[in-house]
This record gives sequence, C-alpha cells and structure tokens, in this order.
Amino acid sequence: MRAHEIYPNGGPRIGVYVCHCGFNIAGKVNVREVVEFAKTLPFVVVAREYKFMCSDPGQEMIREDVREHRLDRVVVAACSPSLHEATFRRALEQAGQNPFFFQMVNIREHVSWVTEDPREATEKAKALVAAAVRRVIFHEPLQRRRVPVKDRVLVVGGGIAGIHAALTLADAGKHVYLVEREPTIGGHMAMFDKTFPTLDCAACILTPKMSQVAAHPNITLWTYSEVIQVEGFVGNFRVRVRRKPRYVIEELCVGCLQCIDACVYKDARFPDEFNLGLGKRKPIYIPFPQATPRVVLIDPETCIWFKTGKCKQTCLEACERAAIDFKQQERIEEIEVGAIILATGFKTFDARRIPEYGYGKYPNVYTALEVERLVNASGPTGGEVRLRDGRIPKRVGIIHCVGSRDERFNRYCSRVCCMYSLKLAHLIKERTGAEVYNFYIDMRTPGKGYEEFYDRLLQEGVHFIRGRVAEVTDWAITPDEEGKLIIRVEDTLVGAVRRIPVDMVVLAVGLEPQPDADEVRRMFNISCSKEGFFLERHPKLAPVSTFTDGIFLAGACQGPKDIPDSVAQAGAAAAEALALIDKGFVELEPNTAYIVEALCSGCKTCIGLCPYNAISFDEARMIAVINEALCKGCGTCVAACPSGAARQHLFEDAQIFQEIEGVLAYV
Amino acid sequence: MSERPVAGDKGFEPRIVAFFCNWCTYTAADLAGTARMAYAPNVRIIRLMCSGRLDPQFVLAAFRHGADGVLIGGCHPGDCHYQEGNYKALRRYLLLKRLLREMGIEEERLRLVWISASEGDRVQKVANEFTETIRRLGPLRLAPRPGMIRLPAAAQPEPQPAAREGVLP
Amino acid sequence: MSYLYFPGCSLKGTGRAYEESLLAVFRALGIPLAELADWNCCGATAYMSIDERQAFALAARNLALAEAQGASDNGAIQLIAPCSACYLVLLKAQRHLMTDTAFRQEMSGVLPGNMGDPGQIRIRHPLDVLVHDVGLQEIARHVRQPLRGLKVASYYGCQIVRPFALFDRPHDPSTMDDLVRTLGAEPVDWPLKTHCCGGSLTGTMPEVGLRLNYLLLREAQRRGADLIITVCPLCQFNLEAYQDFIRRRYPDLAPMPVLFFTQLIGMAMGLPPRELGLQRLLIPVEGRMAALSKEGAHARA
Amino acid sequence: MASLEPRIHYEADLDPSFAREIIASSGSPSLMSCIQCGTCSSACPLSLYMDYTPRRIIAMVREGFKKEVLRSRTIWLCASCYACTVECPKQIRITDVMYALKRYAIREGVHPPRFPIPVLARLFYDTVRRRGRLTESWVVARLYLQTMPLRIPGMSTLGWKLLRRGRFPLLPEGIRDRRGLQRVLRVVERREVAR
Amino acid sequence: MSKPKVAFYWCASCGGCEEAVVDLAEEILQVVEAVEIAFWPVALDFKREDVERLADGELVATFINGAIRTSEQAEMAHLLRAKSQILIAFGSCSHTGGVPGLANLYDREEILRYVYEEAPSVINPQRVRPEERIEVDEGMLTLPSFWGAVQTLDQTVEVDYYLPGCPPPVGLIRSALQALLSGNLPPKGSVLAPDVALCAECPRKPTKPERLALKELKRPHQVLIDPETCLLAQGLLCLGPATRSGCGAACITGNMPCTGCLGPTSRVLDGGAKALSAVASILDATGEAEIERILEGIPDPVGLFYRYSLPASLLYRRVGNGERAREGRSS
Repeated sequence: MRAHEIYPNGGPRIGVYVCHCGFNIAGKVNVREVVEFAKTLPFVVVAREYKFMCSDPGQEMIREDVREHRLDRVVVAACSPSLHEATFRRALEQAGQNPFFFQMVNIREHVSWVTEDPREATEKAKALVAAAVRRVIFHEPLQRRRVPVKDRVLVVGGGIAGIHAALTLADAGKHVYLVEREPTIGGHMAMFDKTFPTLDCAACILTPKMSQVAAHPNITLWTYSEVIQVEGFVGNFRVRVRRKPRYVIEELCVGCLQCIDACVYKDARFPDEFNLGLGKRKPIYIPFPQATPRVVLIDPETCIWFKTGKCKQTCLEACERAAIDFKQQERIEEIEVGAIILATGFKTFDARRIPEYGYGKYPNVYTALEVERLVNASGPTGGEVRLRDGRIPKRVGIIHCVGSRDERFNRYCSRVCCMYSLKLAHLIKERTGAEVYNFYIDMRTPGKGYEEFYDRLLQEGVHFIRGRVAEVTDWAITPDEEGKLIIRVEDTLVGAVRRIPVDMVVLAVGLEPQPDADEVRRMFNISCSKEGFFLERHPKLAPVSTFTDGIFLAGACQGPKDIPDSVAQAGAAAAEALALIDKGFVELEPNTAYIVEALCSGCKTCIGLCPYNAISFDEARMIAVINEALCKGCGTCVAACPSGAARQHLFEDAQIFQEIEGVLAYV
Repeated sequence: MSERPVAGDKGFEPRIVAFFCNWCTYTAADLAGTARMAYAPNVRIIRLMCSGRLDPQFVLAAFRHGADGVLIGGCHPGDCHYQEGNYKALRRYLLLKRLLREMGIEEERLRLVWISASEGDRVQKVANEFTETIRRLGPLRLAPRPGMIRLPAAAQPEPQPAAREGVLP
Repeated sequence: MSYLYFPGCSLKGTGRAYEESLLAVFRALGIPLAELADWNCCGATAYMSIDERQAFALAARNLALAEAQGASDNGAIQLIAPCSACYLVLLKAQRHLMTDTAFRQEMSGVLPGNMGDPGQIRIRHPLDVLVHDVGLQEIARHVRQPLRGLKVASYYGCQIVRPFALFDRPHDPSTMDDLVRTLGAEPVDWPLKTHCCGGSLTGTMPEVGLRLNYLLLREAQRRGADLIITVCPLCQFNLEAYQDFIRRRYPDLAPMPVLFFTQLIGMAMGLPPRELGLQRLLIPVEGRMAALSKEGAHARA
Repeated sequence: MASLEPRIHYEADLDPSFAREIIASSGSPSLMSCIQCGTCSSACPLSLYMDYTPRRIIAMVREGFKKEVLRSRTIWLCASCYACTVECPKQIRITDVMYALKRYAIREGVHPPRFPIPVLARLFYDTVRRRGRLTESWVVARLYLQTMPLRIPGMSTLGWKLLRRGRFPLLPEGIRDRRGLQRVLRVVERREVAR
Repeated sequence: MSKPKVAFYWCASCGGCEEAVVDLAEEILQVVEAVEIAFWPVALDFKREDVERLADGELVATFINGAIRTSEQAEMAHLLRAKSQILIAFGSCSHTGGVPGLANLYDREEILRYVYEEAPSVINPQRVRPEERIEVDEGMLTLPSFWGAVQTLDQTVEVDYYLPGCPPPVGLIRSALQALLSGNLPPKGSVLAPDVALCAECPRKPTKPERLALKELKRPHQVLIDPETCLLAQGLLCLGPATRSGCGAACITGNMPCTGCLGPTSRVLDGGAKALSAVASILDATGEAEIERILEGIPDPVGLFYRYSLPASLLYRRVGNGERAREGRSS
C-alpha cells in the first residue's frame, strides 16, 4: 500500500533537522548525506542541517518551517534526548504545534562519539533517522500532566552541605526536615580545627550555623535518625524516618551535663567516637561540647544498666528535668515532602587496606582525620600534637594519595587531600616546630588562594618530596634510623631512592562513598557512579539533580569535595528544590499507560503487575482501569496485556514496530 | 583504545537491535558516548522507559525484519527505576529463549544484560562482545515469510494510519 | 588426596636438603608424593629473559606431563612446586595457556598426552598444602619435640606471594609464623619477610647480592632470631652459602643457620636429622638446638 | 679530562615505536598510564644500584629512549622479585616490562660483553635447551670462567664445601625425552621466526 | 433474478470446518434457499472445470478452509480468488495456519522421510516415495508438488474476511452469513469475530483473582480440574486472555483450557508472543533458577503458544539445519 493510499489527504508533513554540534557530530557523520537521505523518506517535506540545532537560530529554523511548510511532525537528529528533547518540544509548542509530534535521534552519544569509522557512523545515523521518521508518523497529540507539589523538603545528612541547604530553604520560608544519623549535626567539618586555605577556625564558622538549624522555626531537626523508606514521586514523596532511642527525652534535656558527672563510672573509659578513639567518654555522653542538639545520650553497649540490669542509675537522680528514660523505644515518623536533598557525605579510606604503610601496626602512624583531632583545641590533647607515648614529634611525614589514584583501591583523585595535608603540615610545624615532609605524586591546588597557600608552606620550609611512598617500616639500617619510622620513597625530582626517618607518619586518606551508599541509593531510587558516589543527572548541566525528579544532591555524597564546593552545591540543590516546590505543581511526561475500555476483556493480567497499584478492576464494567495520576509510565502492563487493550502514550506498539523496522534499514 | 570488531571483508555485518531502558542502560550508552568509548556500529538502540515494557513481539519483529541479534538492557536486579520491571523482562526473556530454541534460533542471538547508568564501559564491552558472538554465528537465516505483515490496529482507528501494512512506501 | 611433585633443578642440587626434608615430612604425615616423571626445567627467570614463549613452552610440557600422570587420579590434579621460581613460572605459564588460545593450540600438537584443560591443574606450594590442606592441627598432632624457646625468622623472599597472592598476603604474609607457632617455636616479628635476596645476582654481581643478604641476616640477628627458615632453594643458598663472604665484609654478623621450613617441621616431628638433610647445612643448627634443649631442661628443673 | 658530552636528546635519536613493542612483548598496556609516582623505585630492593630507577625506565620506554634503556644496567639488575608490580598504583606489570627489555637487549645484542647476567641467562638457556634440565655446578663453573675468572680462587672453598655436603653434584642432569622437548621448543621458535 | 452463487473449498485441513457448516443444522436449509452452491467438492459432485467455466467475480462469496501446502491448493486458491467477489478464510487453518501449520517446525525432507519411511506403521523397504512426475506407458503422470512450508490463505491470495476458529463456532458462521446476505459487511480485512478476548465471555471470570502469581504450571492431564474456578488460577495455562471471544468459552465449559484457536485480537501482531508475554508476567519468581524451574512446566512453547498460528507468526517457520545445508549446497 502506498503512502497516498493510507493518507488520501496528503498525510503527515515531516521536517528533519540534523545537527552538526560543531565538530562533535559533523567531524564523524557526513551530515549532508544524512540530510539528503532524509529527503527521500516518505512524508518528509523538508530536511536541513545546522551547526547547533539547540541554539536560538536553530530552534527558530524549526519554528519557521513549522509555520511556513505546515509541518506537523519534526525529527531532530542531534544529541541525547536527555539533553535537548525538552528544548525542541518547546520549539514546536512555540510554533503552535503539539510538542509531542516530535522525535529526537541521538546521533552524538550513540553514533559520532562511539563509532570509529565515518562511513559506518553515517550509515548508522541514517538508519536511526529513518527509524525516527517512521516512528513520528504514528505520534499523537498529547498533553502534559500537572501534579500538585508538597511544600516541604527533606534534607538527609547534617554535615555542612545538609546544614547549608536546610538553612537556605528554611530562610525562604519552606519547611525542612533535616535527618541526621549521628547524635549531632556538624559532620566531618565539626571535627576539623582549621579550614584551608584561610585557616578559619572550623568551629567558629560552623557552630553558629548549627545553632541556627536548632533554633529555626522552619526546620524540624531529627538527629540519631535514619530514613528507612521512600515512596511516591516528584512533588509527593512519602518518607518514613526511624528515630533511634537516645534514652534521653530530647525535649526535656537542657544539656546541663549533670548526668555525665553523676555517672557511676568515675572516669571516662570508653573510646570516644567523635575523637576516633583518641579520647575517652562515659556511657552517658555528649559527642562534643558544641553538639547540636545539645542533648546527651546513653550508649546501651557500654551502659551497665543495659548490660546487667544492675546500676544505681545515678544519672537518673542527677537529672532535675527527669529527661532520662531507660525505656525509650525507637519511633517511626512519617512525612510527606515535595523534594529531597541528599547530603549524606563521605567516609575516609581505611588505611589498613595498605599494609605497607603500617597503620594499625605502628602506633605512630596516624590518619589525617586523627591528626585533625590532635591539632584541635577541643580535641583529646587540647590541641597539642603528641604521640601516643606523650612525646612531641620532631620529624613528621605526611603521605599523600593514600587510597586515591590507585587502581587497587580508588582510581580517582580525592581532591581535598593535597590541601588538607598542607594545612596539617602548617599546623604541625606551628605547634611543634617539627621538620615536616610531604610526600606527594602531584600537588593539586586549583582553588582560590590554594596555590598561594602552597607557596606559603614552601616558604615555611616544609619539605616537599615528589614520590609515592612504597613503605613505612621500623627496619633501621643506619644508627639515626633507630627507633624511628622510616619512609622509603623515590625522590623523583632528584632521581634517587631516599629513606627518611620520622617520629610520626600522617596518612592523607582519600574520600570514599559512605559504606551504605548503595542501600541509600536504592531506597531513593537513584544511581551511583562507578566509584559508588551518587550519580548526578549531568556532570555539567545538571550537577545537583539526579535521574529521579525531585531528588537532589549536595556535598561529598556526589563525589569528593571541599567545604566551599559543598556549600556552593548545597545552595544550588536548595535553589533547585525551591524552584520545584515554589511553583506548586510539576508537569509529568505524558507517557502513561491507558486501557482502551471497549477492548478490555477484564482478564486482570495487568493488575498485579503494576508496581504503583495504578490499575484496578472495575467490578461494574468487569474491566481494568488505570489511574493515570498514579501511573509512572514503565509500560510493564502494556507489554503484558495479552489482547492489546493496554497501551502507552509515547511508546505505542505501532511506534516501536516502526522504529524496529527503521533501525534495521541498513541503507 | 577500543577493541571494536573490525568490519571484515567477509561481507557479513551483523544487524543488531538493542532495547535499552531509559534510566540505566540508555543512560549508560549516553555515558559511553560522553567518554568516547567506541563500539561496534552494528548495535542500534531503541529506547524504552523500562525493560518491563519489552514486549516479546518486539524481539520477534526485529528478527523478522532482519536483525541477526537482539540485545535487551535493563537496570541491575533490585535497581529498577520502576521497582521490578527488570524481573518481568527476565521472565519473558527466559521463556522467549526457550521458544527461540525450539524454533531453531541460536539462543545466543538474544541476550539480556543488566547495565547501570554508570557502566558506560560495559555498554562498549557488551556491544562489542555481542557483535562478535553474532558475527561468529553468522546471519540469521530466517525463512522468508510470504505475505504482508500487518501492523496491529491503533487505539483510535482514525485518523491514525495504523492497522495497515507495515511496509511503508 | 594425593599430590604430584615437581622438584625443579635446584632440589636435585644445592637444595637437596629441601627435597629430602620435604619428602620426609610428607611421608611422616602419611601423604604420598609422586615425582613427576621426566620433568624438565621450569623455564624460570634466566630463561624468561631470553625467550618468554619458550619458557612458557617448557612449563607447558611439565603441565602436560602432570595432566597425563595425574589423569588416573580423580579430582583436580595437585602439582607441588617447592621452588619459588618454578612455582611462579608454572602459574604464569598456566595463565598464559588459558588466555592465549593460539599458543594452546600450537602446544597441543606437540606436547605429550592430550592437553585438556590446563586450568584444572592446581599448582601448589608445599607451605600452602601443609597449612591449608593438611592443617596446623594435624601438624601439631605430629609434633614430638616442640621447639620451645627457639626464635625463628620466617623468610618468604619473592615469587611465592608475588605477584599472585594465592594463599597469603603479598606484603605481610603470616602462614609461616602460624606454622612456627604450631611447632612450639616463637616467630620473630621482622619487616623483611618478603624483601628480595637478590636471586642470581649474588652470583653475578656479588657486591650487590652480598649487601642485600647482609641486611637480611643482620636484621634477623638484631630481632633475636636463632635461625631463619625459607621456602625457596635460592633464598636458602644465598643466605647461607655466602655468609663467609658476607662476614669478611661485615664483621658484625654472627653465623646464622638458614633452614628450609620443612627441615624445621621435621625437627619438631622428631625425624632423624639425616632424613632431613641437616648434615648438608654449611652453618650447623645442632649446636643451637642443643643449647636450647639445655636451657629448656634448666627451665623445667 | 673526560670530554664533555652534550646531554641534549634529539627527537631524531628516539624510537617512537619502542613503547608499542615493549607493551606488546610485556603484555602490559597500562604502561601508558604511568604517573611517575616512583613507587616501583622505592619498592625495588635494587634500585639503589641502578643507573636509572625503574620509574625512569618506564618514562624512557614511553618516550622512545631505546638506546639508553637497552644499555642501562637497570634491566639486568632486576631480580624479578615483583615488589614493584604488586605495589604499582597503576597496575603496570613492571617486572614483565623488565623481562621484555632484557629479551629485547639480548636479541639486539646491546648488553655489555662479559657482563655476567646476560651470560648466565644464555648459559642457562643453552643448557636447558640441550638437556632439559640444569646442573647448577656446571652453569656456575662456566659462568665464572667466562665472566669472572679472577674470582674463581675465592669461590673454590665454597665449591669444595658444597661438594662435600652433596649439594654440588657434578653429574650432568638431563631428561629422557630430549627429542620431544626440542620438538616443543622448535614449534615456538618457528612461530617466532614467522613473525 | 438468480440466487447469488457461493462456493466452499478445502485445502490442508481435517474436514472439521465442513462439519461446522453442517452444524448449522436446519438453518442450513435457509442458506441453501438463499444461495446457489456453485462448488463444494466435499458435499456435491463438482469438478474444477465447473469453476473455470465461471466468469471472474461470478461467485459472490467463497469459503476456503485449510492451509496451503501444495501447488494444487495454491492453484485452487488463485482460481477461486479470481472467480469470487468475496473470499473468506474459513477456520484456523486458512486464517493462521492451524494445526497443520505446526509442520513448519520440520523440513519438507524430515516430513517425507517420516511419513514414507520412519513412521511405525510404514513398511517400505524400497524407500519408495511419490514422484511429482513419472513417465508410464500411458504417458506422464503428475502429482501436485509438496511445498517446503505451510502458508495461510492470505499468504497465498488476497483474503477479504476471516472466520476464525477450529472449527469456526456456529454462532460466528451464522452472523457472518447474515452479514453477507444482508450486505452489511465490516471493512475488508476484518476478522468476523468479536475483537475482545475470551475472558469477556468466560463464565469463570468472576473467580479469577486480581493478582495472579503462579509458582507452578500444570497441564490438564496432571490434575483434577475444578469445574468452577478460573483455570489460570489453578495453574493451567488457559490462553483465553490472549484469544478472541466468540465461541462462548466452549472449551472452558468443557472444563479444558482455551488453546487459542480463534487467534489474537486485531491489536496484536504475533499472538503467540503476546500470550507468552502474559504468561511470563504472571509467574511468581524473580531468581533465574526459580523462573527456569517454573518454566519447566512449559515443555513445548511452540505447541502451546502457536498451536494454530505458526505460519501466521512473525517467525513463520523453524530455522532448520537441513534447510541450511541445502542452501549451502545450492550456493
């Protein structure tokens, strides 16, 4: 049957536009040939090429043709639809055409960038264009769906990124739930003494923000709590949060700390998590003096009452506000939010994984985070850099790239270690006067004032030895090495192997995804990149969005980041969330499934398949019906419907069959 | 350097249709592009929202219209954007493979792979491997089918041009 | 389970005591070892420096012989290679055979027997077999004369845990220390367990090799070791045979017995010294053992 | 006074295909990923005797400094202990690269004459090819005769001691099926020639 | 005015379709009254020449049952097509290939060998096979040639309407005849059966649960079938959801699962694939091993999903090794 027989009135009028994308496409695909080929396809009225179709003149070209040539179907062959499908649909709309009479062909990501031979690339591009032209004939006019949006935001993680995002949104008048797993907010930043390169006191800039969070009327702060379930979709997430028992009633505790003094343990004797075991705490404790909320908690693992059931419970007596409650149970809170910001942060690399560096074997090998606590005025040594035996080190080696830039562990550069190593080198030298050696592969200081800070350290006489350390050992060869840790390294700039005896080794451990990042990602239905950090929607154009609408990323959960970048990203995530919820509604792709009622036999095959319970059985009419508001458009029911009564907008069988035939058109 | 199978002079170039889910595998294919990971041009991708949308008819249609191999890509088990569409794809795939076997079609011509959004390199690897597998198997010699293949009827009978022959002029 | 045994050239020469003690210990444990018939040189280091493919071909012939000889046995074929160089070359060649199909095809035409799946042969080091197959408990059951008070430095050298760390960690291996403890002796914690002895360099560039061995011996001495045990004939030779030369250069070094680990096991099991080849040592161990047992008797009294 | 030699390297003196050949021969394409961190050099127990550290050898191979690399003592000092290989953060198989360089140097015949290490390799190779096994005493004796005759008197005491303890058997070892073995080796050789 | 002429013909079929016409019972008399039967070899003595003598289009309607496998069947189909205004594929075999269509699982040679040599009832030591042409004293004897595969009627000639079923249900025949006689016909190419699946008229529909999750698939001979409950709910693979209605759920009323003879609805390209998809969808397993275990309950997927429709399916016929070898020789 000929086209004119199907379409006695002339049939659809298709315009095909092939983008050069500069050289990105045109450097490989013979665009002219693709255009000429497109002209031979049925119903194609015009076919054109342009340098950058997504640019304004490119879009204008489409709009003009739609008006002038009365185009009612448009195919654009350019980049991935995830980048510019929306752009071109809008262009159609502006030209007065239904935006869904459009099909995008991905000849950049799927052709020019992944095909070596220009000939083959051109052929593949032609086939994909042929497929799109065939498909678009079968497109129907559709309407986007509008769904109202909940006016509240969930921020997961109370580090600097989560804090900043929460405050930004709260200041804009939106209600924020800030959920933090630890008993206090503050995250890693709260552990630092100074921040690079300005050497601002971390506490001075962080603790005011922490108090603001606690005091803000628009923020509900849940620490010692974890998100356990997420349902729903953009604008309408239903979230369940588990609040672990602190055995202290948060609302009653005023943080007087009388209970801690009263504890039957006279001395603090349990390793203190906040100080990474370098300090001690009691079973009833507050993580650190500026902890927010300033509420104590009881660790049932070490508390005598929980372990034996026998204790004088002196803490209970000491508390004038009767805030201590040994019977406290965990609580599950349920909230509804329109958007979610994930700011779950990072963990540091476990230095034990590189036995060559002797962490865990030699007591004087420290991780950088431990040294952060040592140099911190409120840390276990009151800011004095002392070894475990109390000595003050005279020579200190800082090894960079521990667990980073290493195929065996993490391939990536952790981005912050160079700078924090410089900072620690400075602080150690300042506090102890020690000779400090930095062992680095490459110095990476690409930030405002960072290179200047590096220069300052060079001026201070800190040693910089370019070479990755192979081994830290206590094997002395020369007398001056006796009793020291010897660092073996090639000084690659000198071109010789050196053995450098030191008293203290600091391992600049890299940043890794949180150990439970994969479970969290599943719960929120987002992706992880290869190294396990949460995956952004687009590295450049959508760096704080995810592939799940309404879920945004902030801080180091997306990849290693320093404080300025985390804060900047938190602000961006907050702005994105705000833009989403402030609008009041979201528009959804009209790719929902529907049932042609007259054709449904009521076989119920589809009903049990729907993950969202969007399909129900209409007992009166004995057929299945789809609630399009609940449908997310996966199409599983459509594939299963044995009689073809269930269908899917934008992914109609006929459209896909046409596409199959098209891609197989080996021209 | 890519290890793309080089087009031989043997004349046989496998034709491969790939149905990729929008969220994981299609995105991974985009990533393969962004990372310039060249792979065999034989693999041509059709986007579905979910591997659960994969109707076995699509696979058979692809074979009928000249595909020598069909690739289905979905999110890893447990990772489906729509909770468990990929499990449904897996069930259909396994049953379909049994059917193909009985129809004398090598099972390797149909392959289901789980590729997450970050696994651009896996798209490259799978595309190249699969193309090689099909190249080794040779063309699918499906007997020519007499008569026209009718497209299924459309939702609204008019003015949609469905319910007509599949072969456009 | 039974094992095939690939001695390698050194165990028939400088490392004879290794072979003797190994066979004695396995015999005492009731585990038969059958020597691979008509085995040839493994193709190790020096050969590899001239022609890698030929070196692999040499190893492939040994694997083919193992497959033919082990075929009657059911289950995987276990091939014990006590020499570090043999152990590594056999492993490397096996991996090469499994990945390079062209090479495998080429070999299958000329090798004795019909090479089936080269991957089914498990190449094992006797230390691995003793610790993981036999088990420390079983060895402990056979200990008749616990080596109480003896301080032992375990020395692995290279090639056993590098680059394939199949049964122990490449940087800080521990199986030999566990074994030493089982024998009643005390392992010395020293950081040079896997530092290189210089291999054939001791012969070809004495100034380099002697220094390396000096540092190893000195550190063992400083850490209080009574003796060193090794798992490799070349390591044992370097550390022991050159001690006279080393002492001439570095007089601070006292004589340090260097034993094969199998000799130490045999001693603890109370096997006759001749069966363990103790008479072949250049630096005798008996004196030290006698002193030790006197001390022990003293302590007991 | 020694004459001054210019230390400049002209591009024309470099061999741009050298890296490719060594990558193929060593089977370690990751050589191109070297970030010059020097872990190999500091892990190497012998680097302090080398004229170029292993790291520099990798850099030189990559840039085509063929002459310098093949003439260096470094490749002969490598004892194949694999310390560099297991610790390389880029998983470059440095030991295998060193093997590849040794083979290249022997094939090109550029190593120093009477330099004992390649001579030992050659003696080892010839003996095994002929007899299928090695007799240590013979190889050592010949090595000293060929490269270090002056050291023989010093070594003779050790030789005597070993002989007395049965650790230096003089009877040459060999396998029964020498012809079979040579057939195997010839197959490989033919392939090599055909290449 | 003379009565409109109609014809009936059979090709590769069992004869059940002819029976179905007779199943009209006394109504057949009304038919005979209304039309003149110009050709019906099964019932009346006509010869091919009788058809050839007709003018093109002289037959108002022709009903052909049976699939097309031989050159003779094809010739007759072409001849009747030319002489008829309306050509109706009657029954599953001419509609979608029918049970004879399952022969597309075998090569022509395999079939001939089995039928003439290997079948248990055959004694043929000389391995004699019928020849298409043989010279005898009386001259050349010929037989129709036996094709390599079974075709549907519309793969052979253009078909105007389809009357599906094995055999077509009497009700559908009746309404088709009424439509024909009244001239009240649907668009050409239509299947003369309701375009809704069988569940719509199944008496057991109310007993079907909303969420089917089958852990085990059963076959009718293995279980005692509850006569009231939905068969799928009992683990029996009933193809009703994937099959047109119009039979009044005859098999299910007989306590047997639907096997799909009326073919798929108009929206479906390949009924077997669609039925397969639906069946796979309702299995209750996520692990590959568990899925495979359940699928063991489908020992013959082609026989289950394409019992009546292999020639009409997208794959059409098995890709055979024998076929390939022959191709290899010819090239």
